[in-house]
Amino acid sequence: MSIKVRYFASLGERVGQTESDLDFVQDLTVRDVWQLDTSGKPFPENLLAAVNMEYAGLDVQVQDGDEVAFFPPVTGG
Amino acid sequence: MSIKVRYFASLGERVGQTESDLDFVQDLTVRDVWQLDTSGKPFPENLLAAVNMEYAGLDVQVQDGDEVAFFPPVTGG
Amino acid sequence: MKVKICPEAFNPWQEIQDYQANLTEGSPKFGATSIFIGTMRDYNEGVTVQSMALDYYPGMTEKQLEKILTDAGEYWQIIDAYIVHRVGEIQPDETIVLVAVWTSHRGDAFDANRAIMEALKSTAPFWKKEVLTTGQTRWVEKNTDGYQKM
Amino acid sequence: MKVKICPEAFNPWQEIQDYQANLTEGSPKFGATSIFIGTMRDYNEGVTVQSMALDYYPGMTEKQLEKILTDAGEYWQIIDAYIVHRVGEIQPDETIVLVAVWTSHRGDAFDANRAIMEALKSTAPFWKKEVLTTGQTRWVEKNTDGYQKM
Repeated sequence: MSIKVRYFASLGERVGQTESDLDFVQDLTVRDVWQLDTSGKPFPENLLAAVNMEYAGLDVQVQDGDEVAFFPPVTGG
Repeated sequence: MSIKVRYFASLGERVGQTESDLDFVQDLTVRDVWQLDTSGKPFPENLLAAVNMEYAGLDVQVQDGDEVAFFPPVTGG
Repeated sequence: MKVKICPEAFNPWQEIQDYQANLTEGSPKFGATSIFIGTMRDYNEGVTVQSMALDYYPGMTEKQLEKILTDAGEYWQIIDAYIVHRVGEIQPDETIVLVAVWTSHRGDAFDANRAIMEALKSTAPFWKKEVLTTGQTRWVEKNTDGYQKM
Repeated sequence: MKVKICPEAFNPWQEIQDYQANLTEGSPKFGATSIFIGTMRDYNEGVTVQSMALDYYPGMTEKQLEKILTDAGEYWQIIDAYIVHRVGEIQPDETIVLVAVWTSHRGDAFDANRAIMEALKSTAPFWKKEVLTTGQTRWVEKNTDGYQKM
């Protein structure tokens, strides 16, 4: 199974990539995705996550083909 | 002494005049002005009054040369 | 801060742009603008309204509107504010009132604009008389409280 | 109800007028319009800002803005609403965001517009990066709560 992982704004710089494809065999939560894909980087304060372009908690299970995104607090408007 | 009295909107129709000059010799309140100038017509509910273009209570004393206005609740905007 | 009584139909977007063009000189830069526009509808309390006559108290109306702006400026951080209010014969779809507030932060813009509108609705000397399709006329009796959810 | 992401500078007054011209057909007549406009200023937290880069999440940003409008429409009586949000390189005095809400009554227009702005500020995926006059860049870290008086 495979998912797409994306990092926005300051997180892209912090993690050192803005996008990656992550292959996995066992069930993963959003939290696991961060740990696997960033090689265990500490969780940033106020980390936000989305699965398939909807806000998701870190304990949500990801599915094959999902797009998982991580980003810092939003600052639009 | 003399003051100008004005009636706006539905009050003009109710009182039968929109403007009058009232001569007086003794001290008058806004309330007295209404009673004298309308020949004792009952006070309309929610009557508003202004003296010299500022809101005033019915117990305010009027002075020579004042402009006293009566009007119903405002409905602008 | 300025108020304007308008006896003819006006374009609210043009009014705002013209006023804003002049306020940039010298003022601190604004980050937030809140606009409210009230438009005449062709019905009220279940009855079709053909047109409306808006009466006012020349002199006092301007004074009261200016007081409303001054009061708002004492409570909120306002860079500038502008009120335009129509009087005279009004047709459906025409603008009755425009309130524009320029501030640094959005909280002040929203709150001040709303407070100005509520104060205008409850204290500015304007009176609406509706002309119904039957030709009958009726004075509008009372403004509602905009803070209450209807 | 519609949202628009705008990679180029836009004229908010033109946007509102164009949108409003289309909403009159068939919709009930609106009596109240509330507009909020956020404009880029040339300073933030005491430092002069030369320009700004507004990043977003294409796809999710639109979806989230649409959700914000839908949520507002479930709570308030809204005839129509429109959000335009700028992305990309922004210069001082350019419009960042426009929120327009058309309703029958002013309470709904004010409350819905404000709630939409607060939801946008706290949940719509946009991120600002400021370019200072020194050439340095910095990410804006946090939006403030517009309901709190500052």
